[in-house]
Formats: sequence, C-alpha cells, structure tokens
Amino acid sequence: MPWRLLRFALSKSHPEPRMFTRHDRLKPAYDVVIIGGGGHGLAAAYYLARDHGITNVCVLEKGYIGGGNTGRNTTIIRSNYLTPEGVKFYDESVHLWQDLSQEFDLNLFYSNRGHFTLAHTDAALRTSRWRAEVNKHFGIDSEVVGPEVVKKAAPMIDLSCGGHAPILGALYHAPGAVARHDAVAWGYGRGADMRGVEIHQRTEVLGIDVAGGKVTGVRTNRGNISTAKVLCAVAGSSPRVLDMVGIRSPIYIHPLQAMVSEPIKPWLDPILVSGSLHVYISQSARGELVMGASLDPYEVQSTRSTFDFPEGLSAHMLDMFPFLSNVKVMRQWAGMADMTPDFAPIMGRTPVEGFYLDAGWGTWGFKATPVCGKTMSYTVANDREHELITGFSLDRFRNFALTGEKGAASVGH
Amino acid sequence: MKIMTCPVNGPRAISEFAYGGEIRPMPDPATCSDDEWADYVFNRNGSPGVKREWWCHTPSNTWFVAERDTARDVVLRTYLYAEGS
Amino acid sequence: MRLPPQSGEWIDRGQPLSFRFEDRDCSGFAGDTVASALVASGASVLGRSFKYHRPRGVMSAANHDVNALLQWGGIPNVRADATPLVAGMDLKAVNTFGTLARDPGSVLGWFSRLLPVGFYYKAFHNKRLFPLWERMFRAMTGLGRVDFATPRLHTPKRYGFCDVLVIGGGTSGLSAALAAAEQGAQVALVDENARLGGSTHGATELVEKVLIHPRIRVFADTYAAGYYADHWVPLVERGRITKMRARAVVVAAGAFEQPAVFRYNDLPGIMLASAAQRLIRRYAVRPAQRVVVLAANADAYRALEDFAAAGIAVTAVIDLRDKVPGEQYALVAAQGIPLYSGHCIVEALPAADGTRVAGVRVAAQGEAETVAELACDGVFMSVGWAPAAALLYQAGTKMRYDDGVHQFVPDKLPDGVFACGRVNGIHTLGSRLLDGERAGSAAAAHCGCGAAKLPSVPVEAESPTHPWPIVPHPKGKNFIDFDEDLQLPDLENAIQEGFDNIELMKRFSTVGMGPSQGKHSNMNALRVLARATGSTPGEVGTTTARPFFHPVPMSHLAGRGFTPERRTPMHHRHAAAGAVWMPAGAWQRPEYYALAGQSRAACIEAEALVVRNGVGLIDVGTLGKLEIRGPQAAEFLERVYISKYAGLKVGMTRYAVMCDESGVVIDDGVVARLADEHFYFTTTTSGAAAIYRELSRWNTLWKMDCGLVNLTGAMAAMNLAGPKARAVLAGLTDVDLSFPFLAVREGRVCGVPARLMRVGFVGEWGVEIHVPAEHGAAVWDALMEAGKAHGIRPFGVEAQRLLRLEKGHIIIGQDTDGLTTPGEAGLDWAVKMDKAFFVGQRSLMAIAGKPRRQQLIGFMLPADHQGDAPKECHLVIDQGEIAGRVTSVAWSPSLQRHIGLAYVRPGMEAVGSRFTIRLSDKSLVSAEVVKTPFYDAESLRQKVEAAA
Amino acid sequence: MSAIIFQDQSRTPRAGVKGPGAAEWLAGLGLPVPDAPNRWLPVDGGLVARLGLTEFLVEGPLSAQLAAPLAHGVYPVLRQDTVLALSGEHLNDLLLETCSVDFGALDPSTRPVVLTTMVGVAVTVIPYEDKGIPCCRIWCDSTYGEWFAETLASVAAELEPTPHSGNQGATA
Repeated sequence: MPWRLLRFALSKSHPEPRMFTRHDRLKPAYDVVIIGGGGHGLAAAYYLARDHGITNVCVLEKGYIGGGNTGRNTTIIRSNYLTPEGVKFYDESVHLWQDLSQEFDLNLFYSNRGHFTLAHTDAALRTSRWRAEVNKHFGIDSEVVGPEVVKKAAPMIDLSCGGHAPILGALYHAPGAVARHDAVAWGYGRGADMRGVEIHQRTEVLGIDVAGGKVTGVRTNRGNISTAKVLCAVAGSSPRVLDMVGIRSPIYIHPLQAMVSEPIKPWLDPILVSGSLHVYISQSARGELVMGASLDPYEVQSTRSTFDFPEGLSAHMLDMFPFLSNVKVMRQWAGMADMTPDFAPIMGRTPVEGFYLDAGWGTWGFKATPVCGKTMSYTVANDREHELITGFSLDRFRNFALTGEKGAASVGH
Repeated sequence: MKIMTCPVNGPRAISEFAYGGEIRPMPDPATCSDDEWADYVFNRNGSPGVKREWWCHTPSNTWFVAERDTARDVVLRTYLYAEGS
Repeated sequence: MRLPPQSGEWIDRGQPLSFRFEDRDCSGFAGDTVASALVASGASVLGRSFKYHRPRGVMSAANHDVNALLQWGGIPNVRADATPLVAGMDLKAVNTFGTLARDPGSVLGWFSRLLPVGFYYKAFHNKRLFPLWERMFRAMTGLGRVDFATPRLHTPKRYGFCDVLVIGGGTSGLSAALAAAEQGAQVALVDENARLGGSTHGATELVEKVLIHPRIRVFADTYAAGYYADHWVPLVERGRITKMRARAVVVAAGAFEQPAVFRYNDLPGIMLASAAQRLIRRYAVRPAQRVVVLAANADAYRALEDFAAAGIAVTAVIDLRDKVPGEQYALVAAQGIPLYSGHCIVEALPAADGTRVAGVRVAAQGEAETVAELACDGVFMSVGWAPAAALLYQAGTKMRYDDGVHQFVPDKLPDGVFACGRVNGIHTLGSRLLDGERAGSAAAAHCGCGAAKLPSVPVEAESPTHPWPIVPHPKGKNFIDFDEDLQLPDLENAIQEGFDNIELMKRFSTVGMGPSQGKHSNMNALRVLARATGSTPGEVGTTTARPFFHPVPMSHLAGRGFTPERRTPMHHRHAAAGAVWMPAGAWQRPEYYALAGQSRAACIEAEALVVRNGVGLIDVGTLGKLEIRGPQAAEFLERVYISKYAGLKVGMTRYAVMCDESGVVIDDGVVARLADEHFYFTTTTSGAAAIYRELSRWNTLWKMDCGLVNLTGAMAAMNLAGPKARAVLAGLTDVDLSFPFLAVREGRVCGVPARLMRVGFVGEWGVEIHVPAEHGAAVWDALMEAGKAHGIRPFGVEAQRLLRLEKGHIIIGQDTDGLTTPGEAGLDWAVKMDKAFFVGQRSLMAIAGKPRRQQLIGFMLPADHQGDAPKECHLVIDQGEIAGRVTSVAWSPSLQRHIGLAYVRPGMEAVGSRFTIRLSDKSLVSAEVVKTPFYDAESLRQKVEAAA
Repeated sequence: MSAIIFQDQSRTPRAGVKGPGAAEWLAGLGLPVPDAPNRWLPVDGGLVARLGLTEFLVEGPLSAQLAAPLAHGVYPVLRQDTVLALSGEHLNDLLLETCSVDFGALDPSTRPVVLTTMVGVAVTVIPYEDKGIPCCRIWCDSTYGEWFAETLASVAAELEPTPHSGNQGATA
C-alpha cells in the first residue's frame, strides 16, 4: 500500500479539498472564454494559466465537465498516423500523456498496452506499411508484423476470423495506450481551477457577440460576458456554435457508439483494431471489455443508442474471439463525432477575430487532448497558430488543400 | 430498428437504406467563384434541424427525399424527388 | 431450509436435481433458482463482494444480486438469483481468493479506511511503479473467467411483430394485456420471471385469463433488453432473441424494492422483504428462523402474513415512520409483535464467524443511543421502492419526482408509450388493476383497436417509500452500492471533493456502474446527493439509463452472424483448378492457381508468362457492368466521366475515369458504344454497387432522358489474352476477330449471345468476353478446352496485376488514394476540360492554378540490383525528407527487372533521373524514372493481328 | 415440424424491362400490367410482376414477347436471377429469422411483391398460398444464389418446433 493512502486512515474527516471551486455567478468580463468543459477545453484553460499566465479565464460547460466525448470514447491513445503533420502532432500528445498522472498528482491509469491494427486484405496491409514507414521516419515505434506476432500477443484470437476475414498481418504500434477518460478532464479541471480559472457547469452559451469582425462577448443562460477571445472546443456542438458567429465549416455530425461487457478476469493485454471487421477492443482495469465500431451511417445530433450496433459488433467480436459467446454486454452508449472531409481536425484562428476553433475531432479527439490544450492555448495567447497545427487550418478547404489522412481512409478499404 | 418509409416500397428497417446526405443546390460552375464552389463541395449545414436528405432504398434502388429532424432522428415525411417538395 | 409444500409453489418436488457448489454436493428441485436451492440447502454465503471480498447472500432474489455471481464451467457471471437450477451444475463463486468460505481477500475489508472512494486516482501513479501496481490490479480485478475453449454459439434471432407489447407480467401488466386484447389488439406480454403474476407469485385468475387468451402471446422467462426507436424492443429469451416491433408499448415493469442503509446492512441474512417472500412463496424456502422486520410502508405489514405462514418468528418490527397507520399497527398487535415506530437499525451485528447476521442494534431515528439489541438470524427490509423505469427513459419519457409516493414517475410519455403500476407510482393492488386496464386500453386505442377507457385510478393514500432510509454511522460499512462496495461515507466524500452532480458522482464513485447498473443503489445515492447539496431529488435528477436492462450474452446479440458471399458463375471451375482465394468485398477471387510443389511467386510468374507467350484466361466477372440507353445516354456519360463519349463511334470503346465533386479520382472502367443510344460500361469491382447507386442518384437529379441497368450479376465476363488467344477463340465464335483494337462487337460465342471487347489491359492481343451469367461456366469450359492445344492456363489477380504493371496501367485505390487528382495519376490526357460539364470539373479548374502535390511515375531498379526489392508503400526519400511512396512494384519476368509505380514530389519526375526508396530495414535503394509502358512501349502486341 | 420445401426454379424463362415507357409498352404487347407498384398478376404459365413504379419482371412462356422491338423510354433488363420456391407450414418462422419484413401481415390475395433484403442479400419476394400452405417465390442475384440458398436451408434445418420458448401454451 502506498503510504500516501495512510492519511485517509489517520484523519477523522475526509482529508480531501474540493477539486473544483463552485462559483455562484459569472464575472462581467474575462480575458478568455472557453466554450466546452471537456478534456480539450479544460486542457486549454490549464495551459493558458500554467504556460501563458492567463488566468482570468472561464470555461463554460452546458452540462457537467467531461460529460461529452471525453467521457464517451474508448480511451485509445496512439500516434501511428499517416501524414507528417498528423504524426508529429500526435507524437507530442503521447509524450505529454506519459507524464500527466504525476503532473496532476492524479492517477489517470495511463496504461501502455501496445496497439495492433489488424489487416485482413493485401490493401490493408499496404496501408499498414505506409503508416509504419511514415511513423518510423519521425522516430515513432510502428512496424508491420505477421499474423504470428498477433497470435503471440493475443494467443486466443481466431486468425481466420470465422473464415471470412483471415488476418494477414498488422500494424503494431508499441506506444499504444489507454487511460481513464473521466480523470483526464478532472485532472485538467483541478489544475486550471487551482490556477484561478473559473469552471462554470450547467452554463449554456446562447449567443456570441461579434462587432466589426471581432468577438466582443458571450451570452449565456446565466448572464452575459464581455471578452475579446473565445475558444470553441465543443466537438458535436461545433456547427451550432459556429453558426452563432456566422462561420461556415465542413463539419458534420455522426454518432459513434460503444459498449462494455460485464467485468471478467483480464485475458486481453493489447489494444486490437480491425478495419475490415469494424472492431476495436481493449480490456479495462476493471476487467470490462471496452468495444467500439465504426461511425453510424447517417447524421444525427443526439446520443441515442441503436440495437443494430451491439448486434453487428458482437458478431464481429465473435469472429475474432468465439469464446466470448457467453460473456454478457452490460451497457452501450454513444457520442457525437464531429467529422471533417479529410479526417483531420480544424484548429486555429478563424475569419472572426478573437474566435479560435478546436473542432473536427471525429473519433480521435481523446488521444489529442493534451497537445490540443497546449497548442490551442499558445494560439489563443499569441493570436498565432502553434507550429504543430498550421496544417489543420480551416481555410485548407477553401484552398482545396486537404490533409493526407484521407489517403489512409480510402486506400485499403 | 428505426423505420424509414420508402415512397414506393413503404415502411422498412433503416438498414435497407443508404444515406445520400443533405440535398444542397449546386452553384452554376460557369459563373460561381472558386470560394463559392469550395463552399459547395466541402462545407455542410452541420447544425441540428429539419433537413431535406437523399435516401435510397437499396433493394429496389429507389432514390427519394426524406425530411428528417436530425436532432431527434425523426423522419417527418418522404417523397420522390420528381414530386418536388 | 425447505418448507412443506406451499400452495402455488414453482418447484416440482417430483424432480429433485443434484448439483455442486464450491465442491459441495447440493440438491434442489426443478423450478428452483440456483439461489433458492442453495438457501434451501442451508447456504447463507453465496458470494464475495467486488472490492472487500465480504461475504454476501441473497439480497433481492430479483436479478440484481450481483454479489452472488457464479462460474458455471465456461460460463462466467451466472446470476444465482435469476438462473434456473440445472441438474449436474458445477458452480463456484467468482472473485474469491482461495475459497468462498475462506477468502484471504477479505482482509481488504480491514484496509477499507485506506481505500476511500476513488483511492486508485490518488496513488500508484509513480511513472516507474505504475506498471507494477497495474499488474497487481489486473490480477485482482474482474469477476468470472472466460473459457477459451468455448465454441462460437450461433443463437437464433427472429423478428417479431405485435400491436401492443406489454413489458411486465405483474398485476398491472396482466390487466393491461387483457384490456388491450379484449379491444382486439394482438398483444405480446413479457416477463423476466419463469411465471406470470409478479408479486402475487403466480396462479391467479388473472394469470389464467391471460394464458388462455387467443390474442395474447406470452414470453415468460424473457426480458426486454432495451427500448429503441419506433417501438423496437429486443426480447431476450434463454435460447434466442426476438426483436419485437410493436405499434404501442406498455411499460409495466414494476419497481425494485430498495435496501435500507445502515452499518453492516450487507450481512448474509439481511434481505429485502420481497426477496424473503419470493423464497417462501415460489420456492418454499425459509431464509431465516427469527427475524427483525425493518418497515416503512404497508408492504412490510402485509408480508408478515407470509413470514408467519412460513413459521418464521418475527422478533420485532422496526418502523422508520413516527406514525404507523392503524390497520398496520393492528396486524402486529394481533400477532403480539413488538413495534418500534420512529426507530431504525443503526447497526447489524455479525455472527462470530462473520458469515451471517446475528442481531441488530435499534435506536430512535436520528439518535445515537441504542434502545435495544435484538438477536435474530435475518433482517427483512421493506422501506421503499424505485421504479424500473429504464425503458421509459430510453423511450424519451420526461420523469418527475412525486413527493406523494417519493419516487420518480412518468410526466410526459412519448407517442405510443404507456406506463402503469408501480413504475407509474401506483402501488395498491386494486389501483394497479385499474391502472393496467387504463394503459392497456389506451395502447390498443393507439393502434386503432377500440376506444380508450379512462377509469379513474385513485392516488396512493400513503407513500410506499420512505424518503430517507439511510442511517449514518461513524464507522461506515453502511453500504449503498453492493456491486461496487460503496458505503455512505464514500458518496459523501465524493460530493465533498466536488463531484456534486449526479453524473460526476456516478463516474467518480462508480455508484451504479456495476453489473446491476444501479437497480438497488441509484435511488439512495441520489437521496444522499440531494441532502448534501440542499436540493430535492427532483432537482438532482437521475443518470441516463442506457441499455441494457439486464446484460445480454454476446452470442444472443450476434445471432447467426450472416456474412453474404458472392461467387461468379465460374467459381467452381477456379476451385477445381486449385485457386488460392483472395477476398474482394463479398467476392472471393483467385489470387493465383496453386501448382503442386511450386511457390506462390513461381505460380504467378508462370501464369504471367503464359499470357505473354501463349494464351491465358481470367475471370473478370466481378467488375461492375452497367448499361445505359436513351437519347441522352451519351450526354449522361459525358457528365459523369472526365472524357468525351458523344463522339465515340458505335462499335468502339474508350477508357473511362470518374471523379467525385472535389476532383478526386474514384473509379475507372471501359465504355463501349453498342448503338447511338446504347452504351455498355464497366466499373471497378469494389466500386460497382456504389457507382451504380450514385449514377442513379445523378439521373434522378438531372431527370435526363436515359435509363441505367445494372448487369453486374447478370453477366459473366472473362478476358482471353495472349498471342494465341485469337486462335483459341476463332473456332468458337461467329464474330470476325479481325475487328480492331478497342472495338466492341456483339455476336455469339459457343452459340450464346456475347459482347466482345478488344481491350489491352494486360498488353497482349486480348478479348474481354461478356455473356449472360447462366452461360459463363460453359463458355469458360469451351475456351479452356479449345485452348488446351495452345497450352492455355487460367490466371489470377496477381498475374493480372503484374501484367498491367508492365503496361503501366494504374489500379484505382492502389495507385491512387483519397486525394489523387487525374493529373497526379498521369491521366491528364483523359481529362477534357473543354466539355460543358462533368462531375469534378469545376474543382479541377480551381486546382489547376495551384502547385501539384505529387506525380505518379514509372521506375525501374538497376539491372544489377541485389538484395531485397522495395515493397508497396515504401517511401521515396529526398534529402532526408519524405518525397513520395511506391504504389506498385513487381519483378517483371518479361523484362527481367524490378519495375514499379511511385508518387514523387513535383520536379523529380523527369525520365532518366534517379531517386531513392527506403526499405523497412532503413536500407536505401536507388531507382530510375522511366517512361511507361515498361513493356512493349509502342503497345504493338495488343494491336497487331495475332497469328490466327 | 414439417420441413420447408426448397425448389430451385432458376431455369424458368424470364425477362425484365424498365423505364418510363415500360408499362405502356407491355400493355401494347397484350400483357396484363399490374396497376399498382409492387403487385403481380398471373398470366398463363407465369406472371407479370411490377417492381416499383417503372420496372417489370415477366416469368413464363410469355417472357419471350419481351424480345419485341423497344420503344422510347423502354429499357430491357437481362434477368439471370436465382429463383427459389419455398413452401411449408412453418415458412413464416423461416422468414421471421431471415427478413425484417412482416410477411404475416401481408394478404397474399392482394398479390404483393416485396423488394427487401434477406440474410443480407437483396431479394424480390412474392408470398402466396397453395392449398392453404404458405409459399413464397424469391428472386436474388445469381452471384449470391448459392450462398443464399445454402444459408436459408441451414436456418430452416435449425427451426425449432415451437414459435418461441417460454410460451405457456398460449396460442401464437
């Protein structure tokens, strides 16, 4: 037992302060208003205060912190992307992740499990090699491996996948990890709170005031605020907030569903992803199998569940792991993925001065939480894009200069 | 499973259908600017609301229009494109 | 112990069953649950708790006793309280170290002070040590074990249909089903218990009426796993799922009796009064001999009758309420049972071995001092209920907290969804009958069956639920969530740390996140939060109730798992010829044909050489095959492909490339003009379905005077190629084979109507032969037969890839990616920007001004290249930077060189210039940019008249 | 339970036609034309099925007539489907396990034609009765035909005698 837990035994009362100060009312003005109290928004607030000394900041969250996609994703962290800009960006994120628990003094259960992207077709194998080669070029540990390596890491897998999708190989990404998603929001939230940032939950943004092409204020259900800088980090609500400032964007919303099994004794160490079978799976520290699949096929801006999802996902799970037949699925849920045409985010300044955008995170926003906070806080503080995000600007679409991540998405499918 | 009503084949499980996205008027390529064209090609009306969408009943390859509230995922009405709105 | 036969008991004493539990021989009867049989054979400890490994027994006997989870052979997490006893079961408690009786894990209980709520967030996160701690956690965590030998179970799934689906076979549900059926509706009635009747435990007149009603289908021993859009409710039976589509749904799911919270309220022997009643009435099991009843409502006093009948001595009734209604008081007075009103249990006392309750300490509500210490071997609690409203929430029901009954009740129900009985806040038996009738009638009316009757349902005279059945204790161990071993202080501390709204509290403390999904814990947790934050339960609200109502086995969800397979008419010919298959969507295509004792590479090379030097035959039937007819057919093709077709002569073909609206290449094929207003054209194999659908959409939008027909499955297609191809075909067709390269002819092959296209994909004299699918195999056989003399061989996809590469032809999706423009892929020659319009044209115009991203070029390795050759997707490196990638590469047996296609940065594409490719092992290979085609540069072989 | 009988009738002569002019053209050939979408009519030795608004399938000897010269807005459709004829008392149980359409709610006497998917394959289905025995005729793309027939047969073989477990003698 770690000694630090002793204090709980030794003290009569629970020796823990509030993680988040309660603020009864909004101040009339802030230097920066961050819309969205998810991981991204709270991380941006944290780094604004810590790295840029900007503490007169409020985070507005219409629900509760971490209640959006931060608390709904399957917590996979990796950096094996396809484009140079993507790889550098996510690699920085992985490095930040590895130190967060100690930095926060809060255990995020950052668990390095290794990540296999299974290839069931020669086309998928080609894409794996493409990603592996680009990754290695930037010093990231990714390698194309044969079925035997997959078998070694997950000996109980059926390599033929029920006979209809034999595993030909995989992209192995050793740094692949998972983390306790809620705790990430709490850690950033507490860190920001300690540095003077105000977090206002159950506070919904109703409008944004723009005058002469500049942001001047934010209207909420708890009163109005004047500010010159607004950071929008609201994932599935991005189009709605963008409408408030009259910015057109390519973002569209599809639900992404996930499900979790009853706790069973741990048997699966690595994280497995199969593009062909649309499965990703890892086993949590509670012993639950955390399972996800591909996006819902059409636009919906709600977090409703469908029964088709556990049906289809279970069938594919059993293709890989027939022995899970008797394991019970306990709960399913959904998040709203803010997708872009080239499967890359949209970050940075916008046509409206003082309005900064962190959106288009689709299905990969969680893993980027730390680096987004760092780069967006830099961008807001200096009114200039951080070098890691220049490739992700909104105007790339106007210029027909989409990022290459779309390559991987279409090659080998 | 959700029900979608094909104007020809009637109410069916939504798994029988393919989604074709919101119906958006194409600007005249001959006269529009590059920006207007890029806006048409890439930008979307991503906010929740009632939208006119392309849907196809795949077994019969019937394309039609569905008016759907994307916030509640409720289909308000469906009709053939030729029949206009 | 087992009681003498009870009227209406569910067990069949004629069928004794023996089974094993923790290596002990036990016995029970058919109709028992595992739990009832175990209690009957004297077991009180059925499992160990998740965190502290505390002994636990029956608590609800209603499918949320998740501390009584058992391992049954390969089946993990079997719920003792909900699983029918099966002869020969061999059961073990999950989550014990050592044995259930002696579980060293229980020492964790002593450390509970060290393990406050969320303790794992507060420690173990030293970067270096965490992996060690984590290994320890993973060793301790989880419940049951999976057995890797378990086979894939193919559980049937079926669709079901009804007018009114009634969920819950208790009094209100039965009444609803009957009312709906009487009005003419087809009714399905679901109940998770083996028998209908709910708290009446079975054989009532009402049950009989329902069972024999011709319009009511009964699904007993079946649970509704969730509510999904448009009244879609999966019903989980033991051996199958029925996906029920209803036109109206009546939720009569009842309520979960809720435990009181006091120190050691988890000791075996302490259970809900309803659990005790189930054990007595259904299974004739006496769960205890001398009990204390903790009461706060009329249900508790009604239960006394059952306890007395079972010969259970009630030491005292302790009632949380100050005032006990007269008729309830009368019941205890009559039996001479001491009544402590306005009192509570502050602490239960464990027996010496800690495995069962031995007594309770009683105090006045809110007072610390003990007024009595009562010995007992059981405590039966009836202090309140929480509605089983999960499906109502999933359906989108707005709920409100009703202070009259101290529970959440439906406020606004969605269209076609109805609620009745306890879940609707109606608890009195007579009222439940009326409320069921009301809901059932309204549901039937909603389906157009009869008119809704509106009986007035009296409101409850008194609350069946106590607003605060919670007693703090300085030493804790007063459990709120039995799944997760959460005590009252845990929640209070979570709130203190700032997790003071219901969702955050749940996520931080994990209350309600265990296998029972909060059925017995959410309500009390919510009360704690409300009190701590000075708000009402209504203001605090509930967490979202996600599916599933009870966990569902993956085999049930997966069902049979249909994966359609598509086969060309020649499929069995390929199999017979030793085809090694490669998947292509739903298709299986021959990758190559294996020859005994020959390597894959050798087989592929041999197949390629046969085409170059003799004649080969490949099945290309997986290509998309479309037809378009009508006055505007040519114009339509001009609008969807980047080249021109209006001027294409009848009898000729032309390569066709398709872009999307952003100008990215998405498909290619060949367009053949059979008549002025009649074209036949092909798409890629993977694109076929989507391209046909998209073209149909364009045609719907443009309303042009032409029509599309999809012949992909209706036509067989094969490519006969090689210098000797013409000789092979000559004797089999009436078509004059001297027709020119790129021409198309219609005629007969082997007597069947055929379309012949002189294409050059593989770079030899070749004809693509398209015939109706039913004749495919016959034509294939005839060609193979006629080809014997010329040494014909079938060739597969890999050989074709090699041959086309020698000709420098690209493959969409391999030599292009999701951003490739025609120009980048070297297809500028095909783009006709001077056309009026084609899909993607405007984007290409906008891009034209901008610098190109990359350029596809052909390359060769030096003739003397030694060692490994590059593979597809190896990177082109220029001055240490990524400058492109290889998209296709192969050893050309004809040229005796490694050849390939690669994207390079603009400026590197000059023929003759050299560039560097980096292999996986980081070694660098030098390559030279060369003109394509690599083979037969003038493309004479495919044009010239091959020897007849 | 009485088995479900499978018959492969893919050899039946058949032809298809579609397009805005198709209905009129067929009528011109003297063929009966169903006046509503997704209905069929019997013709001697075969049938005329209307698949949606402007597409038709003709089965039986009369299908030869579709070789007649085409007219404006008439596009011939080469039909090479696998055709299965299924019959048996418990046919509906098979349909319930393989298709999400409620065939039980259809009245065969109205001659419905159903375009849907079964076990993931696009099909055209005509449900009818023969001497009180439920039957149906299924057309699907012949390249799916083998797998489709094998799969239906395997499901049929596993059908349980009772419509559902847990039914306490209530009539379904």
